[in-house]
Amino acid sequence: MAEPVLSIRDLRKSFGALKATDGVSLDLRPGEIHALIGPNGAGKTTLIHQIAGGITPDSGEVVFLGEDIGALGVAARARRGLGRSFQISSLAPEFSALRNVMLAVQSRQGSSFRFFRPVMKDRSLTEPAMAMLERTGLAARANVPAAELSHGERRQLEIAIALALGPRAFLLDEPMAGMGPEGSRALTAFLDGLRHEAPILLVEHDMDAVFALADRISVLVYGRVIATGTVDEVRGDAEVRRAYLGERP
Amino acid sequence: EPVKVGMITTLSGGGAGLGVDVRDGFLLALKQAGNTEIEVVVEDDAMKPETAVQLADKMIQSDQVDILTGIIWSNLAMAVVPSVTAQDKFYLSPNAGPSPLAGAKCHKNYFNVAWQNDSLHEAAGAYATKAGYKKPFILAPNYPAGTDALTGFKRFYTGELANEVYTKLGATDYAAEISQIRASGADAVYFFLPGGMGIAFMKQYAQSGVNIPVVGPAFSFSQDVLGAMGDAALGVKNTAQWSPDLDNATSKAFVESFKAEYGRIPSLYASQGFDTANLILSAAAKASVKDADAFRAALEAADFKSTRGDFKFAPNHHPIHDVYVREVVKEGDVLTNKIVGVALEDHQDVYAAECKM
Amino acid sequence: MTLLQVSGLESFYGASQALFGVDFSVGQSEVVALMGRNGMGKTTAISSVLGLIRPRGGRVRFIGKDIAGMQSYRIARLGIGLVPEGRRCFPNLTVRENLVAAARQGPWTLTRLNTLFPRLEERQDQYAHSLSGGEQQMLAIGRALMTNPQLLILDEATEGLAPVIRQDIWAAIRRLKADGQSILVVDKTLAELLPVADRCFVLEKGRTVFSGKPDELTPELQDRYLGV
Amino acid sequence: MSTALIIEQLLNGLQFGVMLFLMAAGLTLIFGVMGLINLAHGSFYMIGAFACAAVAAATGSFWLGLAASLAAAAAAGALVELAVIRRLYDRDHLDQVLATFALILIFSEGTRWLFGSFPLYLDIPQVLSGAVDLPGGARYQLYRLAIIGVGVLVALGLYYLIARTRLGMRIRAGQSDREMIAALGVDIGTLYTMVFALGAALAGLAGALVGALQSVQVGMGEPVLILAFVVIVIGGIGSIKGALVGAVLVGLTDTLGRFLLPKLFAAFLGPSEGATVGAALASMLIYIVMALILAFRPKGLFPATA
Amino acid sequence: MSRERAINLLLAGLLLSVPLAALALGELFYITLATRMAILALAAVGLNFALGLGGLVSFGHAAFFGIGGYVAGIFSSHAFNQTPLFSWPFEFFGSDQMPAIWLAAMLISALIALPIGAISLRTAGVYFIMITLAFAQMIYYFAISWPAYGGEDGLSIVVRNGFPGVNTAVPLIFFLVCYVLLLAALALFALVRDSRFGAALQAGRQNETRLAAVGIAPFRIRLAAFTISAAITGLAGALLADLNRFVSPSMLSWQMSGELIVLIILGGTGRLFGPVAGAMLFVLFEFVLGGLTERWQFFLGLILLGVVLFARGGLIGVLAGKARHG
Ligand SMILES: Nc1ncnc2c1ncn2[C@@H]1O[C@H](COP(=O)(O)OP(=O)(O)OP(=O)(O)O)[C@@H](O)[C@H]1O
Ligand SMILES: Nc1ncnc2c1ncn2[C@@H]1O[C@H](COP(=O)(O)OP(=O)(O)OP(=O)(O)O)[C@@H](O)[C@H]1O
Ligand SMILES: [Mg+2]
Ligand SMILES: [Mg+2]
Repeated sequence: MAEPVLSIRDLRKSFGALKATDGVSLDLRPGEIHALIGPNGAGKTTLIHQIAGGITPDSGEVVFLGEDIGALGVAARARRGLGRSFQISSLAPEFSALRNVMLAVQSRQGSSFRFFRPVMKDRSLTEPAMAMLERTGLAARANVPAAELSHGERRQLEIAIALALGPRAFLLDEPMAGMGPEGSRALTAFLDGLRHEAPILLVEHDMDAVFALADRISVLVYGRVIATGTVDEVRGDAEVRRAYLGERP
Repeated sequence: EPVKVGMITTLSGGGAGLGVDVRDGFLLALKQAGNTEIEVVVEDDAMKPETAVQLADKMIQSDQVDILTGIIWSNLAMAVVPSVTAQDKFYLSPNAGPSPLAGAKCHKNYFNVAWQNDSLHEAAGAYATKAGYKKPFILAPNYPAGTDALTGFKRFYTGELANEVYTKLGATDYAAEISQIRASGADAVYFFLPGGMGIAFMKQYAQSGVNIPVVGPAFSFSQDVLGAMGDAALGVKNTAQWSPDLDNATSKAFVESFKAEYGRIPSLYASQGFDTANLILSAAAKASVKDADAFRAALEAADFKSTRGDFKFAPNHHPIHDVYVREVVKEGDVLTNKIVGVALEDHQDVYAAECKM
Repeated sequence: MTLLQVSGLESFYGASQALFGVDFSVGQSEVVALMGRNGMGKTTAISSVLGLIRPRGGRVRFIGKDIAGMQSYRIARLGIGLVPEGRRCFPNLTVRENLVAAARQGPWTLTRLNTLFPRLEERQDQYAHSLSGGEQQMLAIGRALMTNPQLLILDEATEGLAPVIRQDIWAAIRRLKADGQSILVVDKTLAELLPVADRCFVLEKGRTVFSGKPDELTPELQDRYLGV
Repeated sequence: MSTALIIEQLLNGLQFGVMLFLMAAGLTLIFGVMGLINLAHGSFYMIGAFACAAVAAATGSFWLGLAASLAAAAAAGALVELAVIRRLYDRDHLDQVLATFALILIFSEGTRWLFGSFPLYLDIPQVLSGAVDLPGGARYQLYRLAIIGVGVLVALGLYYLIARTRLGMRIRAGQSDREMIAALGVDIGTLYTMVFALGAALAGLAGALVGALQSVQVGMGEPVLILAFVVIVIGGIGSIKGALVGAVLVGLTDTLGRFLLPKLFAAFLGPSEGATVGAALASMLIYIVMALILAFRPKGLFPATA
Repeated sequence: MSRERAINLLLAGLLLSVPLAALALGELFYITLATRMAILALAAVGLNFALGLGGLVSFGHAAFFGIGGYVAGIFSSHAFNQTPLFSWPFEFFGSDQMPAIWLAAMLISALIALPIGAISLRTAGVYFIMITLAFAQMIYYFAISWPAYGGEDGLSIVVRNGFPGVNTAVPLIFFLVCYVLLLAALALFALVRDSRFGAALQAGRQNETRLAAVGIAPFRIRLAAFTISAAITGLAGALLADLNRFVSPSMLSWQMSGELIVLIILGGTGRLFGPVAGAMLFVLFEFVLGGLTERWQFFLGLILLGVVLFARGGLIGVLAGKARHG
């Protein structure tokens, strides 16, 4: 079996008395989509934050491409190749969709301490960014400020930005939310192809998408992983059905 | 030959009272003289040095004034005066008298009609010695005028001090200092706190029940602030070159006419404005302002009737005059000052020696 | 009886027009679905009803009153409770405070709400900004219920909820419906929305392009307008 | 240095702190809780002091003056909210800066227009003059003790209003999302007018109470404004407890710094030199403390939200 | 050409034409007024780097303005009196040449801005406003009570510092010097705004989390912007000292910091020519009203209020329409 791209060892984080992450270990292997599901408040977003660097864990380690990245900040981790999308859209509202993506391209190309060349005339920035918008179906909205996009469009833009980073692993927090049936279908197909570029840790409540995409699923409840396995194994798990899936018809 | 005078003074903000008095005294003198030859441009410096500099430029370049006057504050004077005199205009100070302008940086076209900054403090030191105080507690804000004030006091009071304290410029609460005064075993308090600081200090001092006698320069007990201080100021001795009850004909007439014109008792600032205008009038009567040397000589002669009585200029163009001790008293229900003695006679500042004109 | 009647609604964001004539209505004790692809104007239509955006054309009547152009708080007080898109909980208030701040007299009280969302009770002294996404969603629904509205408007209220909770919410909607609550729902999960809806309206590019019973929304229409 | 003096200085510091809190109280509401940058807060303070001085002079009663100060400042506050602030809620904070900067100019010059250029007279009321003996040989002025009392009462009242009442919750909600709280049926416009007026009235109250100790003059509000901002920021914006703690901390630091630093420097620089250097450092002290606190606790001592 | 660009050109032309017209009319004072406009505009352009692009509302930029001024004052006073400013590691007698003074003013401002920024940038929003104020106040009180260079009385510059090849004592020439520097700063601003650095800086203002998530650490970008901003404001300070031939702690006061912010908002926050428009308007109002009435501050207040309420986006916003966006 190939070395995992990302592996998390015994991560713990408490907020006061609440154990939001309670000894989580999991890994992300090359080429896979590893879905992380669990009830609301189980600690999924908190876990993603700890991997991306926004929250410092109380203990445990995060190893990415063989390196312990526990001491790095958000930006440094992103430059190492962790591309993420936010559960609640987080964009530069005054910038157009294109400029939002260009920011990621710029970061990927190296230092931002370049003071003179106008970005809009810099085709090494505009072209890759436009390509990402095309891939995510937002090309027609390229020049619309992010603040004026509809909710669903903002979700798409989140994905485009994560893509533009050219990451070595994706952390996607509920990318399907607010997408609509058509959007979800398109995104499902899209992510399916994406796994070959980089593996995806996918947090998602849309079970149709999860079951269609996931190579493996981990179920997080009260900060603990209660089950990890293939779609069928997890689907059949009585505990999982009770805590999360409910009695689906 | 008409004379054009530019007056830059403080007419807005916290220090406006002083500027208003200088202006009113000045204009009153012109009105009484019935003089139409002298044209005055008045502008507000808002107590900002940068604004004052800009106004001076404007008055010289645009209004083409011959004489500038009006500045209240030393820091504004330091900003404006050197460049004015360098451009061959006259500057007559109706208030501020910073030491450099009396000494090393004196100039033939600069005249001070009020006092050198140290004068009133020196007089207070002299008075403290005379009154037999043994251990005064002295305090002032921590800025050049404050350190100058205490230095001036110590020049004429050479005995022991209970303590020497510098406060934050603009402070409004003096409880900590008053506690120190109470604990220090001082037998007198000397303070220099201009404007609102002095009002706050005096009120809090009176409220605190500390009963040590207070001495101050006239600035904190002049007519413009007494109203706000109220009875807290009663009995305080302060030093000034002028007082509304000063016994000479010019002064008496000035006080009466000022009251009639503006409905209030003039402060010493008003008397200084009045004197400045009269000095200009006396010089203009003798010489044309365009003839700088003649006009300067006319100013130096100081051939005018000062509200102070005797008045003459020392070689550094600063006054030689008596400085009195006044006491705050109540006349009817109005607080004012009465002269109770003379602190220094024919006083001249110490900086004249450094002045090479 | 018609509770809410919207006709010919036109709205703008600055100079750009988002609604070009939207019609829909909600009757007493009725559950109505407002549908459409992303960016077609559903949220804009709801904002216009509540006066968050001032409509520039058309009529909005609620319980017989003309409410177009009225201030939002007056409209809300007439009896509309909103669960907005994106939750918009007050981040600097605790869960309990979020609920109390919105509360008005009526059958819904903190105690009753706690039986609907026990999770909120567990988190009652936590600031809303630190809630998980789903918890915030529950809070937003709870907050709207606490205003005891005649008409409840849910804009993407099940987004980001775990399947079990989602089932609970739909169950709750059905219960509310059974109690006679009028509800306007915007939601992307048609499989659950269509069975509870009494009527549905579909928006496309700022216009109402379909209205009728859920069973009249044929698979072809669903494909055309909703991309199913 | 006697212990009585040290006790007295500690009391002075505490008292100065509570006085600062009183001056900051209105701003806590307007700036800390409503989230409005109001540079004109010092103007309400000034209006309160002038109203009190003018009415006290006309009627001879400090208490009527105090009532007038509340009324005048509240009226000015309500007017300002209705005419100006109301249009700025959905704008950049910076527009509030410019607008309230303009208001300072208008109020200062307007007050001078009305009352002239000379400071007004306002003294403490007869019943509160004099001092009381405290244990330990210290004596303390009754009026200052009364100010401490009022400050503490205002703190408690504000805390209750903001943290415990539904009104307080709605105010805080409005700070983060006005549109949403309106969509829930709260008349946030009227509510904010009232709260703004209340904040202004508190400023006016402070102006009247503190004005009796200081000088009632145009421009008296601006130094207070800066101090009040310092206090609130040190404490953590939106936290009443923080503002009180911040105020006392600033009061103690300033008083003790003024008292001790010159002595410290005098020990090795000589009395005159030491006094000036010590005083210079003392005048910077509260800003040094503030910078230190913010460097280590970037959201103040008691961040309102975790 | 966009409307905004046309307006910018118009403003630049207008500012240049004032002193020329003044010369033609023999009203020399208007040259001084125009110079003042240019210098204040330059200071505000400096602040605009931090405030307009980065959203860093520094309420302490007067510190850098004043430091620049004091560099000019101190350098020239030592050069004038031939006393050494320092004698280790080498003897240095100050300078009365503008280029040297400018360089020093910018360098020293930047050096002081670096630690101030590094500490202040730990905070955000209103806390940032207040911590920058705190640092400026420390410097202000220091300057007031530090006797060596005049304390509150300030420091005079006896003769205006020189510039190789021209006579800076001639008002028009000094104006042109300031004007050219202003144009240079504006050009720099325009370049930086549109560059990668500018993109990162502006993104940080709009959404810091987003910026970090794409791999750009906001702190270093902001610190750089704050430092550049301080250097330019420091340069303006040196020029103002030369214009007034005087520098004093009032240049360091919080009112000055506030005034710089007001200039920017008045002209239009984040706009290239916002500071220019703001400075021209402000100086003009101050001058005209001051000449008309003793109550000028009252009317200045009314006018400013009118601008905020009815002219959204400041002067440029009104003239050019549409709010700024990336
Ligand atoms: N800063 C915080 N302080 C206190 N509690 C917190 C904080 N952040 C998160 N929590 C709590 O930690 C738990 C886990 O939150 P998290 O956002 O990770 O959940 P989640 O699994 O992503 O849920 P959802 O699916 O609803 O998004 C929640 O109960 C939340 O309330
Ligand atoms: N604040 C805004 N400013 C300008 N345009 C906006 C704004 N919000 C939305 N729009 C535009 O208005 C149109 C309708 O948007 P709206 O949010 O109403 O769509 P929606 O149907 O709710 O979509 P979604 O399903 O994605 O939530 C879209 O084209 C969108 O880009
Ligand atoms: Mg989550
Ligand atoms: Mg929507």
